[in-house]
Amino acid sequence: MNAPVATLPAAKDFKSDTKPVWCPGCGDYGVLTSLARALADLGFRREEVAIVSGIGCSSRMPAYTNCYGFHGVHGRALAVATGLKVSRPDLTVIAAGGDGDGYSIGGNHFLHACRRNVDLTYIVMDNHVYGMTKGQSSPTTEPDWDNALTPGGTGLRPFQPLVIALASGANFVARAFSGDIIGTADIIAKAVKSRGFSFVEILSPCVTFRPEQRDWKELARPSPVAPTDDPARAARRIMTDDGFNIGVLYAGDRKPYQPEIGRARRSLQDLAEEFAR
Amino acid sequence: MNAPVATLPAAKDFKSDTKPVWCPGCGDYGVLTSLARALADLGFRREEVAIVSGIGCSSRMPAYTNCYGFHGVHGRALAVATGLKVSRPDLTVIAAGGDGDGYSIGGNHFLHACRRNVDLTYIVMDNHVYGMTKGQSSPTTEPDWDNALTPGGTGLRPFQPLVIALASGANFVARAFSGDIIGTADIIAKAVKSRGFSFVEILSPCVTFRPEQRDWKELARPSPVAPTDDPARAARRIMTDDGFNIGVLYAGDRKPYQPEIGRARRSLQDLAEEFAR
Amino acid sequence: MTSAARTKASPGVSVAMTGSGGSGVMTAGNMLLEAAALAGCYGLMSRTSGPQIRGGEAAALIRLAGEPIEGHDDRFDLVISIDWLNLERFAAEIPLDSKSIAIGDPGQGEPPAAMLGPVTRRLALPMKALAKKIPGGRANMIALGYVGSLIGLPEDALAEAVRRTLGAEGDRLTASLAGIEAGRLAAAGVDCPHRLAPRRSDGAKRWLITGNEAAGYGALKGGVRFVAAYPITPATEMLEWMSPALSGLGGVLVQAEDELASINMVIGASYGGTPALTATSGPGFALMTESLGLAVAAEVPIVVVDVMRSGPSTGIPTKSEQADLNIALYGVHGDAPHVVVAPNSVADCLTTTHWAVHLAESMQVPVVVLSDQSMGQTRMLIDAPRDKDFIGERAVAAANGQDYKRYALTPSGVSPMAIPGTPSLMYTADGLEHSERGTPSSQARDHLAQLDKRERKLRSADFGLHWAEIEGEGEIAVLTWGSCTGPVREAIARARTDGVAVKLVSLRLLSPSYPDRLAAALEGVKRVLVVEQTHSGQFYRYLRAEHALNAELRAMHRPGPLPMRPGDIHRELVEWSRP
Amino acid sequence: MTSAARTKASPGVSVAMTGSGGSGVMTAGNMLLEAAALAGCYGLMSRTSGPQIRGGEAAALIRLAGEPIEGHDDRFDLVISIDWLNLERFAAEIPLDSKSIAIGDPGQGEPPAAMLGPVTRRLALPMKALAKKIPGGRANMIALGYVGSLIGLPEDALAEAVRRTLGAEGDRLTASLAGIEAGRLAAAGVDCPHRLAPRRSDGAKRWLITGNEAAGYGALKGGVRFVAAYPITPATEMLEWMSPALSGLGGVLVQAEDELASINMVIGASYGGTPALTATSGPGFALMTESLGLAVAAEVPIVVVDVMRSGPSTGIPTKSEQADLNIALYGVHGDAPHVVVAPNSVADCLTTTHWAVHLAESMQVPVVVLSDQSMGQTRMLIDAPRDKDFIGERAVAAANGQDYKRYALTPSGVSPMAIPGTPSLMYTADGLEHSERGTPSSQARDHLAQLDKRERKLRSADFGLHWAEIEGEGEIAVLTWGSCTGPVREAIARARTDGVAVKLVSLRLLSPSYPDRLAAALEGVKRVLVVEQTHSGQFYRYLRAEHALNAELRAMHRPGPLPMRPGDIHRELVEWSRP
Ligand SMILES: Cc1ncc(C[n+]2csc(CCOP(=O)(O)OP(=O)(O)O)c2C)c(N)n1
Ligand SMILES: Cc1ncc(C[n+]2csc(CCOP(=O)(O)OP(=O)(O)O)c2C)c(N)n1
Ligand code: SF4
Ligand code: SF4
Ligand SMILES: [Mg+2]
Ligand SMILES: [Mg+2]
Repeated sequence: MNAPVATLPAAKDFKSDTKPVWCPGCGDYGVLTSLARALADLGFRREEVAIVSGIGCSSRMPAYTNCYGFHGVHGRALAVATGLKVSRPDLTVIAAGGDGDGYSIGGNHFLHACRRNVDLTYIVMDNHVYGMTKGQSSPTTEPDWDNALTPGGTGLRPFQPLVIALASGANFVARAFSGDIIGTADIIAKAVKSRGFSFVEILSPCVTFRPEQRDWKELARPSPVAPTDDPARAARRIMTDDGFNIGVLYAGDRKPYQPEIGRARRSLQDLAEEFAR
Repeated sequence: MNAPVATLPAAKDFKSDTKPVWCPGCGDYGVLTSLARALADLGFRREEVAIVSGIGCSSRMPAYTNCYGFHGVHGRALAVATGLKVSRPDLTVIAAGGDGDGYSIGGNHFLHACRRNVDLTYIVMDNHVYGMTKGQSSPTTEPDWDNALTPGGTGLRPFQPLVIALASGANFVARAFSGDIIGTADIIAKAVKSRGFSFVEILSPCVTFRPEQRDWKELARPSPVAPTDDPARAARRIMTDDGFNIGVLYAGDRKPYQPEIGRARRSLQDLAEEFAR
Repeated sequence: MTSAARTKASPGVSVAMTGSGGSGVMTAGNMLLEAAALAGCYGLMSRTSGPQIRGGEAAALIRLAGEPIEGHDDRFDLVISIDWLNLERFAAEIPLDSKSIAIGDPGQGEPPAAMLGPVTRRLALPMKALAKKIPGGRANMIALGYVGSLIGLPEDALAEAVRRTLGAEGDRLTASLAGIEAGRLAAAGVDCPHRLAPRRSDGAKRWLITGNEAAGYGALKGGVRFVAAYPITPATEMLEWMSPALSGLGGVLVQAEDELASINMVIGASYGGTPALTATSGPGFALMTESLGLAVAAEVPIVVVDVMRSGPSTGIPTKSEQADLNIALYGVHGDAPHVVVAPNSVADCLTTTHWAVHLAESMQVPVVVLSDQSMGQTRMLIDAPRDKDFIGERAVAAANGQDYKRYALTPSGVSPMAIPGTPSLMYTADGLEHSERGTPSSQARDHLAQLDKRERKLRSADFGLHWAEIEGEGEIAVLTWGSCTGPVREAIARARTDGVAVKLVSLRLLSPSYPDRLAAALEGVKRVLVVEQTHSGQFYRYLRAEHALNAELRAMHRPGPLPMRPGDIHRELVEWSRP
Repeated sequence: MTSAARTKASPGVSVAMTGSGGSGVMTAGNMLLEAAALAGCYGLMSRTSGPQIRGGEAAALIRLAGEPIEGHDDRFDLVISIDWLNLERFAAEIPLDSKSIAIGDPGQGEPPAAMLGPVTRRLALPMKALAKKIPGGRANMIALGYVGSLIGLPEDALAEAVRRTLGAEGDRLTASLAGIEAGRLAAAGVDCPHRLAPRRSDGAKRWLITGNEAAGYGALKGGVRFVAAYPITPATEMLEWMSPALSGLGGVLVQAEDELASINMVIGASYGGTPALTATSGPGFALMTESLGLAVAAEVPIVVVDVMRSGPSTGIPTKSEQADLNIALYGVHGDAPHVVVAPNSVADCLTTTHWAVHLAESMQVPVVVLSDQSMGQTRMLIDAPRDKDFIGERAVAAANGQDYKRYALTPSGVSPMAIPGTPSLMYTADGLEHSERGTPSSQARDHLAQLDKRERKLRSADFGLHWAEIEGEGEIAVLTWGSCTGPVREAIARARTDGVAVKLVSLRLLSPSYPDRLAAALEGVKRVLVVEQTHSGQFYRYLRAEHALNAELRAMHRPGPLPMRPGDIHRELVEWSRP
């Protein structure tokens, strides 16, 4: 891992030698592969990229890549990523995690990250379940999904991440499917390239607690229409599709939040003046 | 206060004798008057109503009414209100607070309360500022509003509470203006009557830190169109209006979340059976 | 003190059943425990597994005995591996010695040398091959039949245990029964020194229960009818057990969006008059402390169960430790007197959580229950619990024509609480400092009066006999708490056989401190060994801070993830008791 | 010990200027302080106000002296009220005695009897009437001129102070200058025993600064270039001062959506290599402890300033208390060694926050700075700070061709940290327990090794001389911390004039505990008075838990909102020193 990198790394070089804890067949393997591919396609060196996450099966992602990684606490990935990117605009920062991490405990940061529009990419591996804690409803779970914690289902309307992202100001909104490695890599690459806050919701089956999600591969299909830069139109489309239209659904050009960093106009001495008597 | 109430209380009876800490001219006085009026108009007795809040100038509301009140910690009013209502469906529960309390630190509970659709009314006194902490930007503040903490303004796109409420599933969405006592009382009354989660955003000027908001009385006007039950249409309308259309903007009929309470089908003894060997 | 003497003193048989993903060792382990129950034994089972979310290597760690036991032994008598894949991961969790017997399938490769090093006796059992002969047969059932037979469990108890698990008929049942029979036959003639001697046949009822279930049941018994929570290992099973149970009782469990919401929902429900609880583990507990302070200040009774896991931060979510003691005692900003209690066994999870509800309700205070992963997730055969009269009565205000003062300065510190809906007692509960009426106040006299009142509630309360478990006499005492109590008790029993008399004092009540009672309990004790499962000695520091103990103190603390072993405590005791 | 002797020992003049909403007492108070600075005096001013958000009654509490002072006196020499409205609210905050002089406007009604009870001398000053005679004149300027003149501030210092505040010209300036002149004339011939005796004229520079500003400046000096925070009283002004300062220095302050976000943003920035800080108060701090544990486990240096206010819960947001000590020390779940330091004066807010950054960076650990409302919001004249060589150097890893181990087990416990962007050192920082490389691990040996390492960083560090302030000698010592230090120092000085020698030990380093140093500092001390501003004696308990002190201990603790008064401490000392 320490040989000086003369040529740019290939996709496989973005994967670490740590064996994932994921179940065989978990959708997150595909996301890892797509992510590695996207980073290679974009011509990054590994040290230029930082991957930040919270807690959950999907949040294990950073350690399985060979970039800089941060595996923090549940729900706070976007806050860590924001602090990192604002203070280190030279890095490419990607936050990654699950639907529980991002839409339940992390919901407030999701809202405000979309609004703040820092130049980040946020990848959510949505499996409509809490995988890591062994199968409870997440905000995106169907209201009638039976499970031990909420027998018969929560009865609650599923959270609509793409609509909320649009309504809160995300500058790039896409849906991907983990089974489609190349398509997902392409979407991730576009998201990373897009300036401002880019949100990629990836349908990533939990084969253990939601085995029926294996059927997603039959359902996922490319979005029939081209991306729009009108958030209202994008929202309407998303609200009326069946949740399986794959592709970039909205791409805007709102200015990212990036305060100027590193150029001092004053010295500590200057600041002291105001106190001197 | 302890004389047995033979007749139903009048609006003034819903106000307590505690003197508000509010600045002279603060919009929240009007909200208090409207709320008292709405409760009287609806024919409530004072003990049937509980008013729950977080922290902020506006969150002082409960103590100024003569109902049951709960003044909790910053940002958590909706969680307290949810626990109270779900366990005591016989009470009328109103959560009240400010834009900082509700959309910044409390943003996640806002999202999930809309989604959960418990039969609550949520009143936000939006003054586009943190009043209590003496004048910082809130999520609804204009991006270029200069203040000490973010000189020159935050540069961030304002949070759109009504759109987010709709997108997350609130069942009733309205905008009011604190200067219009009767209109606001009417909207609050409708919100309380509507089953499920009702959200009332009240423009309530902070005369101390946002004196220019005194002009709101010139801008606020009744919404030119009747309420709709189509969330997408409501969202479009709100996104295109100038923020000063007053009235009920959306009224749906989604079933509230209210698990059955108080009827035991099993005994502790029954439960013990499963452990016995 | 020889190791033989130690072994002699240690009751029962310890069995580890291991295998890689899907090998069914947990099913077999549970059946073994059920069979032991049917045979009139006591026993327990805990689980361990590799890092994989699902399907990795796993081990069922079982101890069975004729008398009540509360934790694992120092070592295992038998280890049976359906395959040896990745088993070395469990080396530290399954200590083996020269008396241990290792049973493996000769068709499944070599056992990891490092782990089985000291084991001198190995038995070969072709589990896969035997299973193959049975239509639908599985190796785990062969292992079950074999082990059950070796340790002397009656044939019919095993068969009945299988039946209870799988139902009265079906292909799986047939195959399983055939499997255990094949295992039993394979064991015929194998001599095994590790055998059960069931002592009990008094017909008294027993329960098979985990600490998490017991805590849930205790809470319901205490009157809890509202729970809001967010899933977290290892508290989730408590919640998953409670959810349907609550709805059966006319209560409800709400899954919250996060822990900030869950504790505040619980506060809202309790404010409304419903006894309410949330359960979590360290990371979630940390998120609750701001609102725990609110419950203190506004005097809203709630119960918060922290099923501790190894920290700090995310730490080791599946393993036990007692290191949330500090945050439970001291993790609230400001001077915020509240109650912290800890069950000391799986069975006590029931009683102490019930007690916690009682304390919360009667003092209008938040009560933290410190359980831990090892109690929470261990399934154990216990004596059916007797009824305890903890009656969680909240002092409720009734309209009496007088000006209602929610926070009236009563002698006990407890002021009658008005339940919303009651006419003429309307008040606002407040986390701001307040007057007796509840109006916000920044006056020094109100602050002092309310601080005194809130402290008085706890200082003047009588916690009865349940505050500690006190057993035996001796010039040496062990002072401990929580899940260390079982291993300590076992260590003390062993010391007794060495002629060393040791007193046991296990605190259930951690906050408020109860210095007079503890001093009385330690009257005449010269040396106190303080035993806890933390790295930094949190309990030891707490004792020094809160108590003026006259005895010489020695601290024995070690972190998770490995359980405290009776042998280590015993060794420390025996060493220290030498002149 | 007579009260006259006490008064004699107490330097300077204490003035309270009060009035209802909009009366301008704060402006006048600030000008008085500026004038004192120009006259070569030391001084301080704190503010208090009623519950109204804006425009209620308020008081400027000022003490001026020829020598450095650090806190308020026991009593006030002068109280001047522009009107007496609601003044009784401040009775406890403005203690008056028979030597106090009360100045009121005869046109503004009667002063509250309860408050002015002991005052024998009253002066009438028709402030409103005098002001009316001046176009644009205001009563507060009359008061300023009058008081300034009574206590002996030179005329030109007052005028210059007004000029510095209002600018070199304009109507307001003219009116104000006329106002102070009118006040001065009114004071002519009034004899006042409370007069300043400026001692200093050495030309050395002084600073006029609040503790919040000082802490902000210290942080910047330490190298902080990233701040994320959420507003909260009384920390907001620190942030509001830092925001433009940071952007001037090429750093940034981000206003976060809540405290969960702010601490995690800070962790992200520091992970990226930028020294980072957040500031908050109790309720916000409580929300941060989960992530504080993350910073411990992942070894990310951060500084968290808690400007304490009265608790528990929302408590009294505008008043001081030291009761977040417990949560700062022990409020993290799991065993999570971190550093807690506390400045002991307004000036020390600068040095100690600077030190905090140094400690965080050099140990890769979170450091909590416990400031409080009284230091944070008091504006004080201090000697210009000298440079301290705290150089916050983070051990940074450089690519060396070897396998990089982020959490390598070094002798000091500190392992070089790779900064993202550095080739070949990619690693994942983790809050899960981990191996040296950072890979998640649930193995007992990794857990123990990393727990040991994280503890070793703190235990083996040399905290130099800054760990405590130690002054004087004596068989009695006062052990204290934070903002109690000023009043304690003054009490000790008074005791000295009574012939009682008392040693002062004020701890800046609260965690890790530093038992050897403290034992050495207390060598020969027989009795220790422990002074703190908490209700429950948190500091006292902490001392017992962490230290084996040989001396006899006595605890003196009281909650906010009133400041600790030197007189009370002095009385306690003198009483205790009686044979
Ligand atoms: C504060 C806190 N609360 C709860 C948990 C327990 N927890 C760990 S992962 C998780 C949910 C994971 O769900 P998701 O984000 O959808 O990830 P997945 O496992 O499905 O990929 C929860 C609740 C925790 N670690 N921390
Ligand atoms: C956890 C926590 N963080 C911060 C604060 C400080 N605080 C009190 S009120 C408030 C904002 C109030 O703004 P808003 O909700 O808009 O109410 P307003 O005063 O404008 O009516 C803040 C940040 C707090 N009390 N608790
Ligand atoms: S539990 Fe589900 S989400 Fe987690 S690793 Fe397994 S398949 Fe993937
Ligand atoms: S500060 Fe603003 S919001 Fe607060 S009471 Fe005054 S006017 Fe109202
Ligand atoms: Mg998920
Ligand atoms: Mg506001």
